[in-house]
Amino acid sequence: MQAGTPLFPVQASTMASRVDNLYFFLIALSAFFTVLIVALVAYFAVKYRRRRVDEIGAPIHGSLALELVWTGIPLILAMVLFVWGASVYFALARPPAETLDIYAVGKQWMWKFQHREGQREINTLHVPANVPVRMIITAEDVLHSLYIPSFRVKMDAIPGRYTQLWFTATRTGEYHVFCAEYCGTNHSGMIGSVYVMEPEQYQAWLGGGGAPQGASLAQTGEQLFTQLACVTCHTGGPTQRGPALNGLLGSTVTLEGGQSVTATPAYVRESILEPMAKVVAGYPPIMPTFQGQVSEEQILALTEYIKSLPAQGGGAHGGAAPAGAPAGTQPAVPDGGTAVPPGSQQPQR
Amino acid sequence: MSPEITPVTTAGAHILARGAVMPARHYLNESGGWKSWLLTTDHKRIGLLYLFSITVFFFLGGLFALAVRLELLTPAGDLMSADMYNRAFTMHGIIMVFFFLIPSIPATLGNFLLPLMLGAKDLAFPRINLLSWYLFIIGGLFAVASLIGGGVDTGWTFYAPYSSMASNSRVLTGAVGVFITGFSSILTGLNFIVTTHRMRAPGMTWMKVPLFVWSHYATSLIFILGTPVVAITILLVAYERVMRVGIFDPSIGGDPVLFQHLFWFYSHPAVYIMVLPGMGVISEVISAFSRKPIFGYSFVAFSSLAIAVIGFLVWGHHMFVAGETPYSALMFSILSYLVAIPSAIKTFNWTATLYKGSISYETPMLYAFGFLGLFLMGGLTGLFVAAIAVDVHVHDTYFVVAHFHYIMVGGTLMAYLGGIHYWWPKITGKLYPEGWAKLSALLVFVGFNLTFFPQFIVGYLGMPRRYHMYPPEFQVWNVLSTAGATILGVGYVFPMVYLAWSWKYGKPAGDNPFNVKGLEWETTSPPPTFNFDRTPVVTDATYSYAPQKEVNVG
Amino acid sequence: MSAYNAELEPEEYHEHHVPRTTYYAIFVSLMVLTFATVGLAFLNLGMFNVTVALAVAVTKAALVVMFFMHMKYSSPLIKLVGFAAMVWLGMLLLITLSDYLTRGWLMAPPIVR
Amino acid sequence: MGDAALAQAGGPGTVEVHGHSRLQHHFDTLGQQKSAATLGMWVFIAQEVMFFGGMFCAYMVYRIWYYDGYVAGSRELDLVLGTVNTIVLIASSLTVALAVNAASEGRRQATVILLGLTLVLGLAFLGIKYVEYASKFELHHAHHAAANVRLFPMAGFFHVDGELAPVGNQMRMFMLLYFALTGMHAIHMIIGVGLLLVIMWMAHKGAFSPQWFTPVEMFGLYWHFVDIIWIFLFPLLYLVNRHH
Repeated sequence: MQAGTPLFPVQASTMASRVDNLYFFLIALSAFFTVLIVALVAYFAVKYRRRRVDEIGAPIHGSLALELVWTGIPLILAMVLFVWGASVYFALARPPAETLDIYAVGKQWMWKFQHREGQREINTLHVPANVPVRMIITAEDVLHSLYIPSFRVKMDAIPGRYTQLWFTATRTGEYHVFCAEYCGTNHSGMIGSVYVMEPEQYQAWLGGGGAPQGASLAQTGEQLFTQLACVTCHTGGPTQRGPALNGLLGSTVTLEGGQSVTATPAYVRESILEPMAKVVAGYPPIMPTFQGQVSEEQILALTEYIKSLPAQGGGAHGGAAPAGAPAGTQPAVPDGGTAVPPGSQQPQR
Repeated sequence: MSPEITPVTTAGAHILARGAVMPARHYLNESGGWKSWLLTTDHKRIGLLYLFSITVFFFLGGLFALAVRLELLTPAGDLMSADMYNRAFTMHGIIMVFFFLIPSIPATLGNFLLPLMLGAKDLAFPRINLLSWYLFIIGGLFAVASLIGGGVDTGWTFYAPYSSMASNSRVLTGAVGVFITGFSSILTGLNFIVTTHRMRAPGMTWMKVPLFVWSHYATSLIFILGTPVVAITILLVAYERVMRVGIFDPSIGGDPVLFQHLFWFYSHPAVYIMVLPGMGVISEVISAFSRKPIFGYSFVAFSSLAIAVIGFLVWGHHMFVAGETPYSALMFSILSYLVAIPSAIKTFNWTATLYKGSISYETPMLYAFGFLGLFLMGGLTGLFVAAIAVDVHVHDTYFVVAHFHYIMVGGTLMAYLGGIHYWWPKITGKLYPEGWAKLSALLVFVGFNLTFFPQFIVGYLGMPRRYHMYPPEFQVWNVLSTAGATILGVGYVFPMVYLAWSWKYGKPAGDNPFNVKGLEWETTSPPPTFNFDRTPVVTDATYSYAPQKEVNVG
Repeated sequence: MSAYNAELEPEEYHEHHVPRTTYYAIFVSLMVLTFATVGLAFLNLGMFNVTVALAVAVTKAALVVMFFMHMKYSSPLIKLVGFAAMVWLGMLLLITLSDYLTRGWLMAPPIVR
Repeated sequence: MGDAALAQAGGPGTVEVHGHSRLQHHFDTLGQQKSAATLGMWVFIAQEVMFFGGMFCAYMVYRIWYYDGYVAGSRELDLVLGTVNTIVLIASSLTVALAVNAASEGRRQATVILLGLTLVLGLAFLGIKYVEYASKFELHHAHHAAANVRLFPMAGFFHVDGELAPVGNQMRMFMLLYFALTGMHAIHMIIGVGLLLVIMWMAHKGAFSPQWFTPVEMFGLYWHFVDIIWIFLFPLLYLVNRHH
């Protein structure tokens, strides 16, 4: 179990030490000012205690010099702390280019993790050590927050949006996973464990050693694609009424109204649930809504399948498609702090 | 009336008050019967009405705090069911924040003292002041009704979509209660602003206004400009909950983060509503018991205003991990560091006031020392959570719980108790028992630190807040915290007992038992209904203990 | 003799008498602006439709505040209160906007390697 | 105008003072009392600005997100009724300003008549608002909707035979903000009409004089504020995008 020293959690990720260094500096700074003020107060209180009933204090009204000193110094210290905190934060907020992506779906009172190779886990997460892992997080009902103290990472799971956090685990072992945003009755039960394994053990676990042999996420997406009759419109043939989806993710799509949008997982999710929000130019707005028929995991599976589609040259989805997106490419990144589903890129008219 | 020179004992006040006698006619015995109290427009009586009602809410909220602490004695959720625990910490939050802390100092001491300190006969709109109390009571009844009906289980923050869609507790009644009580503090703020601008005694320029009044003026700015935004936000949650319109419901297009923006736009300045009046009390107490003018009067005064204004720009630091974009997180972090500077200025000025003072150790001064230490730690841990990198780790953990309790309980509550003791002779005309008061102050200080310091540690260890069960390795700190909570509880019960006792049996205090400066000490204790027999004319500066001529009265 | 604080008596006590013709003139200009804003809405000004509509609304509000509500003749304190209300509203709107407009800006790693 | 006599220590509330029965005990002169009331009213208006400000913030955010829904929703609103309402409300602002003017000159009859006109115009506004709301509840053809929809944003309400209107969430967001903003404005109008009746009764009773007509002026400030809110609501709700 947790072998961390009692005063702060074990440093099990690359970022943990950087956050802790700032934390220790802050402790030192606070200790200094606390001791300074408490000592001054105690000294003055004893030295200038009242000796006669009608004794009064010296009529000192203040000194500009002193005021400037204890405005300037705290200001400088504050700015130093701000810059330090912000720089470490930017490293936390921006994942490296190559990451192993795992989907996390918060649902009232459990965490569902979905590996791209198909493994599904509830409240347990297996990750390889020394590999940057990016969690793409969403929620199904209310707000949750994926919090792994030992990696010093936390990100809210917001229904209707994709948010992300990343870490590179440095020590193998088992660490806590908590839900940090109050989400109802069993909020304190929505916990689990992260198992950091050596990369080989992880491959073995992935290969079914530890989990039932199942189709990869993309394959599940493919089955759904046919099952939900998306095939009838979206396979890119000439008679197809819907835009082809090859190499869609990451490309820019021109819409009915003339403006263009970058196709991100949030765009795919929104187009599944609310097709009318963004109709691709040149296509009739006839797609039915799938609201209530697909769960968050199924949307993720469909998105994964769309990513895995081989991109023909100049796919006919009404926009300049980047050529030659190799199959199984890194999945498109939800655009950073993740675009709001609809309308966020639209210029305001 | 020059007091004879005798060696000072710790009970300085008693020496001066030996010969004092109660005035024949004052605002308490001017008229009797429940009608004279429930329909009063006298700001002093309304202050007392508030004192009784918020004390009831304080102990109600305190009970829930003890329930929460008892539950957390053990890692397993064995004392209460998860649902009961959620309602316990939510009601603790709602009652303490909206029904005790926000009205505590402004509505009791503020109402009582502002006209006295400004040399006015009453607040600008006495009838609106009474309406403010009635709105507080109606809001309180709604909160109690929601409590009886099962309580709210959304946390005092009412986060959507849980509060608007998923919760099936009495959210609507609780929301209406908070909405109505909001207008009570808006009307108090309105009264204070107009009184400070329009009803100062002759000769009292802005730079001679006591710091207590400055801090309440700054607080009133937040009352006026912040409270309506939370009122409309709570109304929108009710609108959503009743009619499922989807303003905050993500499944039909709403944005829960918008709720957080609107909620925290008020709720961060609300923490300055809670602490600024406490700072006003501390400025008065430290200057009075050091018997010298406050150090850097204008700096302390303007830092109150600075806190009130910059306080409106920093709310995003509650949402660093709530899906807020990194760029706005950056902006909120730098502004949060700027808002810490005025608090630092105040702390340094209070400490400098003690230099070359004539310091006595009555209970209010002990509370002031306690405030200095604990508010300092609360403020410094604020620097921790303003750094985005550390906040990502400690957000929604017990580190944040400890931070805001250090400011609210260590700061505002200590200042409130200090203020109650300091002005008790003026309010009731009686002296409180010094010995018991010092004991309870010590109990409160020890109990407080034992309760909340361990929470910093368990917070950084990663224990999330609002958890009914927690991993066993956090138990050590929680046991310490619960032990502290019991001592704190006892420490809070003492003042209830001996203050009530002193009201009836205490020795008469006389006009100025502590022999300090201030317009409120120029009139009798307790003061007549119209505060001053003749409107005082202010000639010398505030807190001027130097032997200038006495303040000539009218 | 009531010790009365003369300094508390800004000039607004001495009520500035506004002739009725001013009110009629202001009413007419408000009518003109109303029809103007409706008319302008039918022109396709692209991005500037909302700016024009708000500019007209702000002018109309200013006319009502200055003349109908006598702020023009009131003490500087009243002007300050009006100004503060606008500034705080602006703070709420603009700072909330800072979050919504910067969504999707984070330098997400390039999508296709 | 300031009177010198200090109020004798009588009961709180209005006390008989030589010449000015309306001077409250805790004020020294009528001028001080008037300027306190004016400052108090303006601070109350600042608070109301922030109260509506919260909803305008929601309007702004969802306008960025759901611009198409705002355009569709705005075209659903009856522009003629909206314009007429704006004219009615600005006219009522004029009549209330004239009423304050009349009260300050002590013309009692004119004050009552002008306040009466304001009442008529206020009720006319509420009447038109009722007509607009009523039309939102019945089924009628919406531009974008393939079928008829009711435009009230309640979840069950917005559907037509079970199917979410094609424009879906986007238009719903506009409609919910339309009802939130105009609803709160209408509530403020109703409160205003209530106050108006009280002020008219006092004016009729001859309570006001050139020295003391504060209630009329304070009511005027409140009424003008409610008018200003509508001045902003009209373009933001009715004129989102009327060109094709």
